[in-house]
Amino acid sequence: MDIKEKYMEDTKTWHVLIIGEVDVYNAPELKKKFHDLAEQHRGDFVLDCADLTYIDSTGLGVLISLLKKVKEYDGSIEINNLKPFIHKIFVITGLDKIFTIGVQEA
Amino acid sequence: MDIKEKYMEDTKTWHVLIIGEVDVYNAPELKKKFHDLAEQHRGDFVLDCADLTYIDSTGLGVLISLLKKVKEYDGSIEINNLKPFIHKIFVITGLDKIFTIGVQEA
Amino acid sequence: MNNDIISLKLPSKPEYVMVARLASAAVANRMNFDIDQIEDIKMAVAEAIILLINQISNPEQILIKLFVESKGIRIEILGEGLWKDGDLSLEDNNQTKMGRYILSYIMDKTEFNIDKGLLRAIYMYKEVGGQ
Amino acid sequence: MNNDIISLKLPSKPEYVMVARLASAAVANRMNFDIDQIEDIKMAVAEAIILLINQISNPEQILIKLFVESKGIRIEILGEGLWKDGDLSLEDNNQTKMGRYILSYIMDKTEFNIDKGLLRAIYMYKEVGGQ
Ligand SMILES: Nc1ncnc2c1ncn2[C@@H]1O[C@H](COP(=O)(O)OP(=O)(O)O)[C@@H](O)[C@H]1O
Ligand SMILES: Nc1ncnc2c1ncn2[C@@H]1O[C@H](COP(=O)(O)OP(=O)(O)O)[C@@H](O)[C@H]1O
Repeated sequence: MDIKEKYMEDTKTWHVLIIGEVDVYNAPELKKKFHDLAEQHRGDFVLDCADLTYIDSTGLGVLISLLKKVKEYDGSIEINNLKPFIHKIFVITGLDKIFTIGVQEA
Repeated sequence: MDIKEKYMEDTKTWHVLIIGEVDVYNAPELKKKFHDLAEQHRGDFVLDCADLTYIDSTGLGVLISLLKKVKEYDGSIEINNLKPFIHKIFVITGLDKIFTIGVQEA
Repeated sequence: MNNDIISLKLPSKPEYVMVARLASAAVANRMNFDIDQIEDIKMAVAEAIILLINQISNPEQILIKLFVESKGIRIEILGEGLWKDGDLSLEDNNQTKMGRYILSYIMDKTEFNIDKGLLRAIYMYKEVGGQ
Repeated sequence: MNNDIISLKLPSKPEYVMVARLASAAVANRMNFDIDQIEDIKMAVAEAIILLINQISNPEQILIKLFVESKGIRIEILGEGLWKDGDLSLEDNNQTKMGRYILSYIMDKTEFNIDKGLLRAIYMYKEVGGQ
């Protein structure tokens, strides 16, 4: 897993690129990273998942945890460019209803 | 492993794209493919290995076997775009001396 | 490949879940499962291991057995060795519920072996060419 | 991860070499080997298995044991089960020579256990951060 982030002052938005696999091993690191960013700037989050190749239930837990965090200051999360087979997991778990989601063209 | 081939009438050359992993499991299939092509047209071979991600000793054996075959009709083999870590295996085994080889920029 | 058995034993730690994931994907790949089904099998194996190791009292090792059958793959994920002490309860929170739910959804059959409040093993099956 | 042991048992068939390759790569990845070293380990495990299964008389199963040590990875590749009948000779042709040569070159230490003309096991070691 690799993370690249950039804060957009004008829109008060964190743009975060999530690359590779988010799993039970590195999910805690991602959670800390997200919470650090939200502490640094109380912005909205746009997650670009074009290069996210795998996410397990602990990774999804991290997203939910970030959502709770940004809700504290009325922020939002947008999840973009999900690969179809990863989008499927969001649908199965109903998380497609609590996040704003964009899917890659197949 | 996936193979895409095209015969160039003007230069009497087989252009073959080798994609993915060549290993002990699929090497026999590759060997048969190469020999079929050499039977079809007694041409030179240009192997594009830009997307070759792995090759083991049995895969190298297939290349040597093809070389013997094309030598029968004075043909040649050119191996292009090898990834550096795969090129290393050609160097270790001395095969860089019996094939004409091109390596990808790192 | 029919009736072949592949087994893998790992320490019960998050860092090794990837090992099980990749090994299972490789077996599924050789069995002609399609790409989406390979992703399902990979994920199911991972979620099963996560359920076993994330218990308050968890096993020392995880044994993964993959049975190549004519129509599909049968998978056993077993906790082994001394179970570390702790509350004898399968902590059932939203996280584990989500894992169990994903598992049941992406595999054709799933069975949980719970003994004295501890999850001891998970048995799964997926058919080649199924949905 | 120190002193962790990962073991994998496979039928002695070409289709499963990929399983061993990916599992070993995943372990090496978690141990902070760099990308080139991970490729080396992957290849060494594969070549060792190929040497075992390509003998005229070969074992039923291959057992791969990966030992995570503080400074590197120790690997044992063992032939197991009934050895199928045949000439009791380690067929030593250009192909096997090439495999053995690659193996010895990319690993820091390599040891071949040959008994009654049959290759029974291969022991290897590679240091993290070595060349
Ligand atoms: N479908 C769900 N709906 C609500 N919460 C969920 C769902 N699935 C998982 N969760 C929980 O959300 C958690 C993240 O929130 P929580 O752990 O309470 O936040 P934090 O750790 O940031 O205090 C996940 O780890 C998980 O336990
Ligand atoms: N370094 C090498 N030099 C010469 N031959 C080699 C070398 N390494 C391997 N070989 C042999 O070349 C073989 C291919 O030639 P061979 O089997 O004789 O041809 P064919 O199978 O096409 O009749 C490989 O399978 C291998 O046994």
